[in-house]
Amino acid sequence: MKLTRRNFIAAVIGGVAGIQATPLPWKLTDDVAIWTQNWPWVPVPPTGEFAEVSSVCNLCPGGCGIAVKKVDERAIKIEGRTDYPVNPGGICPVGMGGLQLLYDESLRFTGPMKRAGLRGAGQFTEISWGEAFDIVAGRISTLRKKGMPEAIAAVDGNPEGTTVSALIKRLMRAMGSPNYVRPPSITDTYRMGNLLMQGTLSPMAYDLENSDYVLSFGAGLLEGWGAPGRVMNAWGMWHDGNPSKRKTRIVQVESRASNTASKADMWVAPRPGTDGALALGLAHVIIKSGQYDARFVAEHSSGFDDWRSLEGTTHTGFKRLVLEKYSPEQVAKITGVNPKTIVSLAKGFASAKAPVAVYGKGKDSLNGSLYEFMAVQSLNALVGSINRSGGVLLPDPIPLSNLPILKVDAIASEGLKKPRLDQAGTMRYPFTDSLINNFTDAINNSPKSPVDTLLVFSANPFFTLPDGGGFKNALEKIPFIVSFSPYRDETANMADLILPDCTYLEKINDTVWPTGLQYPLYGLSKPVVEPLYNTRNTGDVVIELSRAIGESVGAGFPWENFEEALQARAKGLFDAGGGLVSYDSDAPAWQRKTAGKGPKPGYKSFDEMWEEMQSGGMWYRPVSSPKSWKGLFNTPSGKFEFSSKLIAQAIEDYSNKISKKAALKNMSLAAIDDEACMAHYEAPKAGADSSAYPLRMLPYEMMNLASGWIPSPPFLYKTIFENQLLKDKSFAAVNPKTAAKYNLKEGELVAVKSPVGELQVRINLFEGAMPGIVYLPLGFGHTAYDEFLKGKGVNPNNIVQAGQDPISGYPVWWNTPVKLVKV
Amino acid sequence: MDSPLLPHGVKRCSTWAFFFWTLPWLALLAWGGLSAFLCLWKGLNQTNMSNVFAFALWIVFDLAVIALGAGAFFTGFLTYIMGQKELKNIIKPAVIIGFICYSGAMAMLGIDIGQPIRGWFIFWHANIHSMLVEVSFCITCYLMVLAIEFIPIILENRKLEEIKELRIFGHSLHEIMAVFAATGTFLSFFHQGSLGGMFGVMYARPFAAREGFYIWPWTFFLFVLSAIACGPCFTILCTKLTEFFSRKKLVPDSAIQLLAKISAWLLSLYMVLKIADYLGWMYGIIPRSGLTFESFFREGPYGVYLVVCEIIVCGILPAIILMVPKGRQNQGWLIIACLLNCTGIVLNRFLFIVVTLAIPVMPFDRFWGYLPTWQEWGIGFAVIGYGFLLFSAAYRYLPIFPKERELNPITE
Amino acid sequence: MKKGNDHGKHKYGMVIDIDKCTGCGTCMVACAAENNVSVRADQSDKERTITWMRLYKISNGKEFPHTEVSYFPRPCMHCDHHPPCVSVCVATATKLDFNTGIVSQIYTRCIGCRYCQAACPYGARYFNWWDAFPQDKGMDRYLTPEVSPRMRGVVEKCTFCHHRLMRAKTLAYAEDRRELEEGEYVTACTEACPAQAITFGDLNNPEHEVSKLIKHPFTFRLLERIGTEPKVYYHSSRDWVRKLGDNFLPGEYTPVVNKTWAEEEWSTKPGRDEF
Amino acid sequence: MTPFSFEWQWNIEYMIFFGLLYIALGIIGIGIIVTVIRTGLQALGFMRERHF
Repeated sequence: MKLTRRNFIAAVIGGVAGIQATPLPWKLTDDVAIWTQNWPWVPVPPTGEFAEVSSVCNLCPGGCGIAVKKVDERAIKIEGRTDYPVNPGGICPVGMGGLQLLYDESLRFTGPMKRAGLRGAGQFTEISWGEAFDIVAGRISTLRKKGMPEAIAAVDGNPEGTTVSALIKRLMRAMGSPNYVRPPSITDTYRMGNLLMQGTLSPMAYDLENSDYVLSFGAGLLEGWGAPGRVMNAWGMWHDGNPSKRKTRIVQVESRASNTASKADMWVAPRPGTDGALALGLAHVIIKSGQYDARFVAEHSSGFDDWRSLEGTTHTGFKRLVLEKYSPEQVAKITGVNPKTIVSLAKGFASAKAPVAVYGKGKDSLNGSLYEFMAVQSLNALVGSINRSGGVLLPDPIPLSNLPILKVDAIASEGLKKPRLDQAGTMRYPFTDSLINNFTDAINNSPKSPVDTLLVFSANPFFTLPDGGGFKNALEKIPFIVSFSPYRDETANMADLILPDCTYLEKINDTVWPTGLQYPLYGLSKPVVEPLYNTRNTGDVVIELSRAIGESVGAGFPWENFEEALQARAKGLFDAGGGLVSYDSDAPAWQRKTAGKGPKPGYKSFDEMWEEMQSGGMWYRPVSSPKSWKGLFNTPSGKFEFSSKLIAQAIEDYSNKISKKAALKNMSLAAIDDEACMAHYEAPKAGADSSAYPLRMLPYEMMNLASGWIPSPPFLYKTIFENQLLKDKSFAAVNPKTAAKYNLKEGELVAVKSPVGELQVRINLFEGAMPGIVYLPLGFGHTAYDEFLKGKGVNPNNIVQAGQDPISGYPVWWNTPVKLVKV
Repeated sequence: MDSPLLPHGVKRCSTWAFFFWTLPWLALLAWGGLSAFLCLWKGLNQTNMSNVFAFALWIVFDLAVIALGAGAFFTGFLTYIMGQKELKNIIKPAVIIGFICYSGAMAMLGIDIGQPIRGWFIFWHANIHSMLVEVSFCITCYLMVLAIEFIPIILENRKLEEIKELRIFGHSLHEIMAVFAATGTFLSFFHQGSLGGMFGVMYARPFAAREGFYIWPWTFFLFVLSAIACGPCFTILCTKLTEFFSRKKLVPDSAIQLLAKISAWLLSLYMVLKIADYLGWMYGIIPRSGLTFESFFREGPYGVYLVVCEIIVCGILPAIILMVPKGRQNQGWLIIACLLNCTGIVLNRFLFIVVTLAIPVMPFDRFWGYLPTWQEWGIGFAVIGYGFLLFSAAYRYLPIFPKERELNPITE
Repeated sequence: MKKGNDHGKHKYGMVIDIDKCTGCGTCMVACAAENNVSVRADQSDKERTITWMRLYKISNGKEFPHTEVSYFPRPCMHCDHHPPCVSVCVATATKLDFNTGIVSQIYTRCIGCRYCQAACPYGARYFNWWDAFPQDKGMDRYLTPEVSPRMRGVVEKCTFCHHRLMRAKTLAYAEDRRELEEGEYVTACTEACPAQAITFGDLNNPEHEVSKLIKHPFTFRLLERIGTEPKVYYHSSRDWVRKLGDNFLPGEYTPVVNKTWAEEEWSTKPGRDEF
Repeated sequence: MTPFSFEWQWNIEYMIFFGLLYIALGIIGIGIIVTVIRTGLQALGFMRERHF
């Protein structure tokens, strides 16, 4: 047959038709469908041996117990541990998403690096650890040789009291620099308040679980205050069972209908920064109605009634101050809270069996105000809730061993005599350890940066400091910055050298006494996976660095590695005896044991204890019976001081040095004499003309967004509502009435302008926002990290105009004057 | 150039004129092709559809096009089964329009599903309780029927008719067309109904939910009725459009009038039932779900005006115009009425798809808006382009209007 | 109300205590981490982002300072009566298992027609608009082999962590047990909730806590009137929260009379003091 | 979809649904086959070609 066109067409058609009769098309269809089910770009997670490793979360000072599920070498899920005292079972969303912080490569530094691009551009080239040590040690040695070790400064964000923090402090001393600063935290306020009123040095210990009336002044119980795992677990317990038979009442004092405020049994909304006045108003009602604990006040407190000093002057006592100045009507004027509410709140608080007033400001990652704390603590004292079950406990400090006494060399001892840049601990700020805002100002206000080399540990001050962007400017002036961050955060991007730490799942580390916990707890986390990249535990790096700097510095670090240093401190735990290293969820640590009962420690030697701590990750001492009153308060009067003798002394000393007026001005004090020694309310100084900036901006924190130096795991952005963040814009929550004044509608773009800057946000009309206040969420607005976090929303810290808190000098970040301008 | 392909005894425009006429439609097709490529290659993220608007523009297009294409089966039914010989003059364009609508809809559905390659799972793993399965089966089968009905029309092409086997095949097919027409009617009835049923059975969406008969909610029957009420009108519109562009009379008025009259009766019946349906829904299903009629229209651009439009402007009004002999005999009114009728049905489909999804059921959920992307429009318009192209090619090369020669004698 | 399916052996369900729920979002993160849910750079696009467990923020709408917010964590309801999504699925890719009460989803069979999404009034179903996993970031290293990652173009949803049931069963069988104890099988969100707001168990087993909790007058379900018979229950002492669980015509909602703890008297006031 | 494939269930709904489907497909198929046969017969002259 000849191949004609017709034949050809017929053959093709016939062929096609014929193939339909074969299994081929069906097989192909099936194969293609199977291919869609096994697309090569859809990952197939390899399986393997399943295992679970117990550790402790280090993402915040809360230190919850975590159980990490693994398949072979891969960690696949983090869960809360039920065999850990802090958080029986649950953890917070940040901890839950922790694996993304481990495995998201673009968030992390994969090895030591040197800056390659401009500062802030985030371009680095990898170098070896040896080279990295040479660079830092060389620079430090040079400075030391020049006799200016004080030009080395460190910002340390590791929680106070942890071993790595102790080593960093020690390194600074050994090198000879006094300029060791820390980002502010609520624990600073607690520490100072406790020192002044109780003379104790232990952390704040709120016995929440045993309380029947929790009156929280601003503490974001559900926003991440304290150890979130612990507080939220308590929250669940409080709401167990029949609502009419609930034992515990929760009252939240806060200006915004936050989760805590909404979920509490009662919400009281004073103007921001007037919490102290409200507490004193409650005190007024309690004193006037005679509902206060007369026995505690008489036996264990001083400064309640007026007294006459040795010189014969009459001093005002707390009682008179409160009765004169803080009647419900007077307080209503300050706070905007209805006087009736104040009275009923006071009665409720005073008539509870075990009330506790908790002080806080959102999460614990920003400082509070000293006098506010004192007001709240005075309330606890008034009702006798100090050293009483369900109130504020006064446990002994955690018995960790001190590190051996450091012998500093000649260069260092000269350097240590130089004044601190932040003036903390001087007569102006007599009780303050560290004032990073002053540190920033000292750099920004001098023509040449007094700091030559800045070491940044576990902190991202560029982002987290409420300083209107001051620290960023300071970073630009500092000639050399070394970051130890495992993450590509804003501060690290400004650094010249990166010595990356391992993430919390790759290293051994400790957590010491989670914020607010009522019993001492030492948590030990361990490497859950081998370090993924060429990173090293900063604890080890500090020790190694000390040796690289020189023998005289390295001599102060006699440990082989970080673990040895940890052991050296933990030795004290063993010596103190009685600590438990395992936890039975049937015997919660907060349940008061009668002496001699309850679980016994099972270890015989330190090594045994250490081994058990490594597997269990904990050492703790359950709550025991109230302590004897004798010697409990280490104040000058030996009692709880409503009126602090230390403050009186400090003001007097400073006044003697310079004039009284200048002293008070420098200490940012408006009150004088006796009032200044007691809890009182001072209106923050207006930073700007209120007609130009009629509104106030208040940053707020959320449980489901990390606002500290740890980046938010991308998973968290699933939990953010579309009226909190939409594409690249975050929202300001504003009361509809306030918005109406400016003719603003939901979702509208607006500029929030403060005297120091402006931010563009969208408007979220929120009935639960106090009129006149603009609420901006903290945690958005990163300019570093990867596409999951970068460029999303704005960081309210950038427009904060912070005043100084009286006496303490901490930034008053809750009172920024702003205005709204439509874009 | 292509004169040997043109039918005998009719006048057609020049090849160039025809070429330029096709350009805009080809452009639409090219736009659609690019859109389709992007949607298949990169996925449906190219659209603005979302988990809220799981069905959107494409499904509205699909349902509209299938309803409008109902002229094919219904005219076939009237011609071959009911023996309305007059309609032989319009059955061929009706079939072609039907074929265009159904094939276009199928193509769109193929892009609309997230895993087109697994599309055949509908048949293989069929869940017979799903109205969409009924729709898919019937549409697929009916598309085969339409193809079979289309074949003899193609084979009437001058060149193809010269081939004996093909000619005989065409004629033989034509002879038993009644059988196919009957099958097509059966299939169409069920898929038009099932398309309505698809929404009526969504009992958890009070806006769409309807009660009904056995497994079929009322929307099943309403959709059938509305489709056969508007299908003939769409056929009329398409012939009128062809007449307009070719500047010729192509179909005798008697056929058009007959279709218009039938449409009038069906539309009137539909309106009565639809109003009853609305009332039954407003006083039955809505309050039972704890909602009110107004509560559906509180937010967003979708207001009660849509319902008013659907019922009064695009329902009762065209029904009256078509019902009154003077109305339907006037060319202008006839076209307006047909347009309104078709719009009303499309509006009805839009309400059932987009508005149903836009209205949140949970009281604390929010209202969502939706605007299609250019990729979505592209694919929608490509179907229109494809329709114009195929229909004008059919008109040019096939004798689809039997009375064309008679009505337009070539005087030379 | 029609009876749901009772012919199966087990009927797993959960009760979420809204009073305890703190709105922290841990359930959402736990769910995403447990089930290999995809993460994208922009997750503010709530219409497209995948959240099997999703928090809805609600407000009592009152003026300051009487405003309250609360949250509805919303997993798949695992409707017990004629789940709206199951009957509509064209490819039988979703099924109600009568032995567990779990509504499953077969990703490899789903063709992505999204009819189920249209039919579900709870918005519990999610379509994969994108290829999910960024390849070059190493984020596929935390994926669990117990749950298969989904390909683009298919619908996914909460499965009540079905793989955990399988895991629990395997363990029980290894110990020669045929039945699971209460608490042996719980979902990831239940386990993760730091306030223990979620209780999970077998609704067919009167011994299980969930069976007791659902009898409480404060317990309700979302859109109960539509008749989907969800197996996810909510519990709140606050009337305004309960009222938001369903649509009510004016006057239809009858408040639960309860004893408020603030005042020792029976009233219909919400379980919170007004100041 | 056939009694041999996965989703088939032996119940009346399946019988009706697929019964009707197969009837429709059968009619279409038989129609086509009949036409093809008739075309063949006519083309080969076994049957008279009909004209309209």
